[in-house]
Amino acid sequence: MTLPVAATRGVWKSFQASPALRDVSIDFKPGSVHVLFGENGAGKSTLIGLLSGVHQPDKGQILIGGEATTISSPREARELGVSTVFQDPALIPQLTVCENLTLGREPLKRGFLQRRRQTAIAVEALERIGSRISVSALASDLSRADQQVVEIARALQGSARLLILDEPTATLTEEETERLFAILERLRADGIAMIYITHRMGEIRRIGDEVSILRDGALVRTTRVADVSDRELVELMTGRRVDAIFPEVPHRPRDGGLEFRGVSGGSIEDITFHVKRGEIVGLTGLVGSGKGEVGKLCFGLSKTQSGEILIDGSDVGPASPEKRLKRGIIYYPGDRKRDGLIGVRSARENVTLSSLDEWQNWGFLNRASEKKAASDILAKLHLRPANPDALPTTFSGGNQQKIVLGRGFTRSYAVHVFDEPTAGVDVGARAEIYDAIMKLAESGAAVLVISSDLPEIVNLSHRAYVVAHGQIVGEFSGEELSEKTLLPFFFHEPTRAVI
Amino acid sequence: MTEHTAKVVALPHGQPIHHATSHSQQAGSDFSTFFRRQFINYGILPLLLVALILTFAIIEPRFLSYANVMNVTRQVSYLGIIVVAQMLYLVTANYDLSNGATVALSSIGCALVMAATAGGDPATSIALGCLAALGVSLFIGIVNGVLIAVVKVSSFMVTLGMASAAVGVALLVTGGVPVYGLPPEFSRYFGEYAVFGVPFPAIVFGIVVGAAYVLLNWTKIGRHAFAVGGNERAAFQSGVNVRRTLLCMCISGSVLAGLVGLLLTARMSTGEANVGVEFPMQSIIACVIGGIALSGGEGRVSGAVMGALFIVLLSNGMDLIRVQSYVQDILLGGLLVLAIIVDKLRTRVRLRQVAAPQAA
Amino acid sequence: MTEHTAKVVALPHGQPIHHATSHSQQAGSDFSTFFRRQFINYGILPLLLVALILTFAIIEPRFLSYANVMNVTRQVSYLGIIVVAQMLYLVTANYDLSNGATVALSSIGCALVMAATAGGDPATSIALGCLAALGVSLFIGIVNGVLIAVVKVSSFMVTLGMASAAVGVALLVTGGVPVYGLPPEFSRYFGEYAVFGVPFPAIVFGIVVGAAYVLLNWTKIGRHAFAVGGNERAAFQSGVNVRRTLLCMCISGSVLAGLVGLLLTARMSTGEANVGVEFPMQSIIACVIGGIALSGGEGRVSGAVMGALFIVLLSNGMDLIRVQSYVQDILLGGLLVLAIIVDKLRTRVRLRQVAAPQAA
Amino acid sequence: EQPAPTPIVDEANGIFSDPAKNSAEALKQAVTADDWAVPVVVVDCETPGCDGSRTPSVYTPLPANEIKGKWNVCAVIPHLKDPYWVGQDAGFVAEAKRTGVSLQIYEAGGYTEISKQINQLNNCVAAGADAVIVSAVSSEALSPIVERIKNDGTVVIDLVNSLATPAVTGRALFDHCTIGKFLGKYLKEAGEPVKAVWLPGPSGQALLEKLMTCFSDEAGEKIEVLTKLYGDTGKDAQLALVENAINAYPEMNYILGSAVTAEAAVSPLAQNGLSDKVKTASYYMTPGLYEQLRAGKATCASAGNEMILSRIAIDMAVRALEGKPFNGGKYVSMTANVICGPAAGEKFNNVDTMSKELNLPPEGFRPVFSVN
Ligand SMILES: Nc1ncnc2c1ncn2[C@@H]1O[C@H](COP(=O)(O)OP(=O)(O)OP(=O)(O)O)[C@@H](O)[C@H]1O
Ligand SMILES: Nc1ncnc2c1ncn2[C@@H]1O[C@H](COP(=O)(O)OP(=O)(O)OP(=O)(O)O)[C@@H](O)[C@H]1O
Ligand SMILES: [Mg+2]
Ligand SMILES: [Mg+2]
Repeated sequence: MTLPVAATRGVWKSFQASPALRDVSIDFKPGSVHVLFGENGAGKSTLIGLLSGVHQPDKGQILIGGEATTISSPREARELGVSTVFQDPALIPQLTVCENLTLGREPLKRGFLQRRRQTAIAVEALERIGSRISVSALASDLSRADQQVVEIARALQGSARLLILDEPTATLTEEETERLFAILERLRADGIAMIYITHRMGEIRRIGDEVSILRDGALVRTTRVADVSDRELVELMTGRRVDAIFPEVPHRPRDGGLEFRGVSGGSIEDITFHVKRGEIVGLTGLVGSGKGEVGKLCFGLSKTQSGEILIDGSDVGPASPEKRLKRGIIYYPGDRKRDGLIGVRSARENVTLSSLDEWQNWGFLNRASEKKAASDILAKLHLRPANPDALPTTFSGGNQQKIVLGRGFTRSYAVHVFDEPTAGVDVGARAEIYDAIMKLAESGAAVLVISSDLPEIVNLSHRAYVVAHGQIVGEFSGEELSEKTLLPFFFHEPTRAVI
Repeated sequence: MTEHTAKVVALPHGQPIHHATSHSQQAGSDFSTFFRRQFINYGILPLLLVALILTFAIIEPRFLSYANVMNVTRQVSYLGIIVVAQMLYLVTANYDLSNGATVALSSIGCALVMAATAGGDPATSIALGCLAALGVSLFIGIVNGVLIAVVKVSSFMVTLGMASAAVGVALLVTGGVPVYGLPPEFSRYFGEYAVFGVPFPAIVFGIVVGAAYVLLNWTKIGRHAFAVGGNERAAFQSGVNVRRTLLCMCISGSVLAGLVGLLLTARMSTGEANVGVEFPMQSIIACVIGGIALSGGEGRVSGAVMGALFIVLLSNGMDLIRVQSYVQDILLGGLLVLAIIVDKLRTRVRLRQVAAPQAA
Repeated sequence: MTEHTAKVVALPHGQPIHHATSHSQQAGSDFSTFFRRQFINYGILPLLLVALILTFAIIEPRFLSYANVMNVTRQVSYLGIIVVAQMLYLVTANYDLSNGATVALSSIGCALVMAATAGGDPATSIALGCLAALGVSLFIGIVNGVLIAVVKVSSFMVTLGMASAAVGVALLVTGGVPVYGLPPEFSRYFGEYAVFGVPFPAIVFGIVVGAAYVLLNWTKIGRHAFAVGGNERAAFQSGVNVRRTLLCMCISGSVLAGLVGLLLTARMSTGEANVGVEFPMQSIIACVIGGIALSGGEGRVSGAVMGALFIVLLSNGMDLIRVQSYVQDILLGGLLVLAIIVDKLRTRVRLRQVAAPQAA
Repeated sequence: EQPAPTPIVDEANGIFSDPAKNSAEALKQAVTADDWAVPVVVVDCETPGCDGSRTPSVYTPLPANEIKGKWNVCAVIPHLKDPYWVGQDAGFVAEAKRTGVSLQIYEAGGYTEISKQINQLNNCVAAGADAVIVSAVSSEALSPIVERIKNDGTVVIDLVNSLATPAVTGRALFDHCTIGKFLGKYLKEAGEPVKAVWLPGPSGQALLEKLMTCFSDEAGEKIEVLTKLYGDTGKDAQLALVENAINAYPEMNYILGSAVTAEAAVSPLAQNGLSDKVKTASYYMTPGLYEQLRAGKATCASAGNEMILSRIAIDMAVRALEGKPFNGGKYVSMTANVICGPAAGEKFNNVDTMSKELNLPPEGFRPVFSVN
């Protein structure tokens, strides 16, 4: 029985009055990957916040190397050998990769910066994880994925006793995830303790040794991964039985829907595909493959250079979200916080924003009926907490996604385009979101799901396309539509690795 | 204002408690929660205003005399309209540092036209003058709007540049001397006239407030304005026509400033190039104290009104209780900071409310 | 400035092209790209400055006369230090609207102390005066810093309130009249004295610029300041001591303003309560056209210097070529907007560089 | 209601209406005495525009024992941040103490603060003032308010910055046009050709424009005004303007402007070795300027002798309230003269003849905002 590197002893943490953590005690052993599992808002990030000095416990103790310690800031945590990849992006956009990698531990000589050593350190940190991102690039010029890689590299440098990763793979695809796991396995061999937060069942089995399930801030159980089945995990997490995460959607394609004819634009070259009404079609590929670009083209967020996009057989017209919405296309952006939600306006206003015309007469809004409509939609989507007047920022990831999703139900759209619909969404909420997507398809809309989450593509969609380097490299349906058959196509061309 | 009374408090993971209802249940029973709710919705400002009024009234009863109430009403009308105008900019996360210059230039424009046509029928002369004032401000609004919405340059710099240019023009066309010789009817009706004891500017102010409230809360464009101010990217991707929204708000904001130029010209019966220098900062202060975030997307017209009232009451009251003017500056500075600090407190309490309904 | 030349262009998928390298390859060979790079790094400002200087010099050769160059040097020194001071605030995404008031109050403080001790040994009297000026500004810096860094209230309001209060205090202690009776040595050495033809204020300015450059680019606290300005939460999570950083920058910013108060007092040989009125806005303008983002995290000292130079050259040049005062305002406004518009262009070009590296 | 004014007199309390006849000593005595007396100019206000013939007279206030009522008087002034207005403030305080009126003083904070001054005017009427003394930031903009106040039966005295409206009870004015004329006249008499640059201060000031116009009208073609450079009244702003003017106008040999300008000009002129070539003249006087005149660093300054105007204004207000006749007339102004230091040459050096009492604030006086 080895001494835990770190441990929590009956920690409580409340924000204002509401407890985010209640009496949680967990040991984190050396050389083991400890998975934290729980719904959005269960308290996972809060818990690691305590370990990495972002928050302090209201009650209870944090043990580091066996003795009670107060960690009053992230810098202290790092000095104690705790390094963290936080859930939300933690790079300074205006600074270079190099400066971001050495931020807070700049090499100094007589109080002055040593830029050479700084660069050396940064290069070394990136090489360590086999990344080829330029250390002198501005963080703001990196794709979200590359930013994530830099954050991981930052956490891995130095001599960490405890490495914490809060949903590191949310923006990574399988291939990059594999590279990360390889590193984690090396570290496990070196006897480093690791905390790993994820919503992806597969990853728990793939990398996890132990798993602790949190529900409403309380620890439900800590157990060896080998000792629990996925179904058990989900039940423990949600506290209710979730029979199937992925709904069974009857495949009844009808005429019309969305069609791309030799479309080029942005990073996309000459793409042709179609999504029939009543169909759910998946679009996947590596991060940066351009699959997201396809969604942007649909919605007019990026301009079509050549080719044509048709909806129900007629051209969609000018590239403007406003006009595309009028033509019956709706797009659910991948980055909810940045592109989806108005953080300072109520959930209700966010839902009705795209279709205010519905409640407009003589130029004035009928706020009563608008309010009712929005509340009903959010209730149908099981928004939790069921409070349409709260600000989106007070909801957890999954529920934020439900608010964005709500827009699709304010009026009937012909085409729904989802970009990474379940990134960082817990399994419970995910099932509800899939359910909603199914309803859309059944109501006779064409649904395009752009996702890096292979299981999602495989299980949810009737047909799927794989995008690589801005081109469609394969179409799959029926039996062929399996992870094994899809994955090779991701690397259709000799790919420039990201990690 | 429906949306305020309709604020709700929610259990962490459960049914919301509806304020409106809980209100009716408790209003009589539990005052402290009632006050807390007011505090959450409107912040410290109402309390601060009450405190001010009481203090002044006790020290100097004349503070509440009919004459002074009328006087304050008139004063708050001019600043109030400017504050609302500033709010229309701020809601979309843009500054208007040119509203003072807009007031000045439209005052000059209006006065020049009226003076030129003063010979003929006063009615037409006044009408032309008003058109001139609004025309000038409309033009400024369009230029600001296009630069902010289309060219997408920082409103701070745009409106600052506009301010400098507009004042320059005002001085150039007048040669630095006020424009007089306006038809006396103008200042009689638009400046001093009062209906049932309500000064004309106050009536205009009332109309402006009403219009702004409806625009921001009951129309599509208003909603879009809040959305754009809150998160422009997201608003755009939700199908909001960002350009049109920004243009609309900038133009209406500047035209309101022009309206003030008109009213002030009537009040002074002169076109002045120096009038309104203090408006940009004063209006921003009033807005911020009124809970309108500089970061955009938030704010209530009621807040803007109270903010304006605060500034006017403060200086009027301090004048009445004979606070020497050097000290007035110091007090003003202090109260500003205080008000903002307490406002921070408010947002804290609000979060707690949302989190812990058992308190309610 | 290492990090600048080290700017890169990242290929959509991975491989970046390193400016530094591409630089060394091409600098000689291809001028257009060289200019583009200058444009990307420094924006329109250098070109604008050259354009201004040429225009003025051609219309009025005396613009480049030794006397006027000295004159401009002196004028730019005072404004320049203020602009650097403002930059220290802006880099952390905070405004300093109180730097004008800081100048005034420290001018008063310094003058009062010197006048009081003028009887004795001038050296000590001057020393005490300087201490007073810096002490006053230090105090203001601490108050601003604590309110911004610890209480976390909007710097806009904090410094606005501080400005109002500080001016009030300055007027209160002086009773509205300038403070006379400073030791003549003070203005002789700190005001008019020149070393090898370089005016004393210019020397101070040079030192300040050097210090600011080192502070911001070669020390931990400086880099942390950029980080905090860029993304405060991220900086905190990366182990930056946000409070200390903010406090440091606010204090040094205000102390620099105090330094200007000192130098101006020497220049005017009186302590004045109403000096520096235009400093807040002027310094922000200079910073913004110098490429220092109001949103924080960006900016170069060189930009600040050029910004200050721009403003001084503009008004000096327009005076020299005898542009009428009123027209000067108009031109200033226009040029501001122009400069910002072109700056937008710059960021575009930079992004294009990123997207299409083959261009570099 | 106001009875006919008392007749114009040549002599009172040993003071003569002709300033030349008064010895500096006697004048000093007279203006500082409790029953003070001062030579003034009474302007005939019956003629349209209230700008008729000007007759010298001696102004003497209403004796304290004839004042029955306990009056509330309030004064609004442009600002209180330079010696000129501090001096007027001193006059207010002294006279309020003498007459026993309750006085409240409001400063607008600068010549651009039109709305603020209008508000202050309303505020002090609301606060129950029986009489208001208005020193306007804009000669035009306050007219409607003043007219309303006057109609409501409040006594309005126009101080220093003449109001455009005739609806005032009395006027005690700084005569901008005369000041301008005198400056022009002096330069003309001084002989040598003048190439001058005006640095009057802030732009958009009607009265300053008037002053400069009157100056030019009087000065004639021998005096050439090269340009007018406007700027904030602050010394730093004026300093920069002077520095630029020096380089922009090498032919310039006169700097005309505010007292702040003249003070600010000293050091740059010295630095450019122009102290002898470029002379300075300002349109009012401050202690600092006075010292520099004596020291020969500044050349000339107009002395309006108007530090007594605020006392006259209060006395006028009291007379109006008490229903007593005005002394000499409803429009009183001062005899201005141009004071020059050694720098102007011995012929014109009359710096010692200036009455400090009438042109400078009392030493060490600190502003007072209300007297009860
Ligand atoms: N800074 C904060 N202020 C207020 N409430 C907070 C804060 N951080 C977290 N909470 C609340 O605490 C609870 C737990 O949040 P936490 O982020 O730990 O959940 P999580 O398990 O990480 O969810 P997810 O899987 O979406 O990341 C949530 O109800 C959240 O709203
Ligand atoms: N911030 C950025 N700066 C520069 N290029 C970018 C950026 N983000 C994406 N790209 C590039 O634009 C193209 C399309 O990016 P996009 O995000 O659509 O890819 P994706 O497959 O959707 O990735 P994700 O799975 O994250 O959505 C890719 O070539 C990508 O490398
Ligand atoms: Mg989390
Ligand atoms: Mg994408």
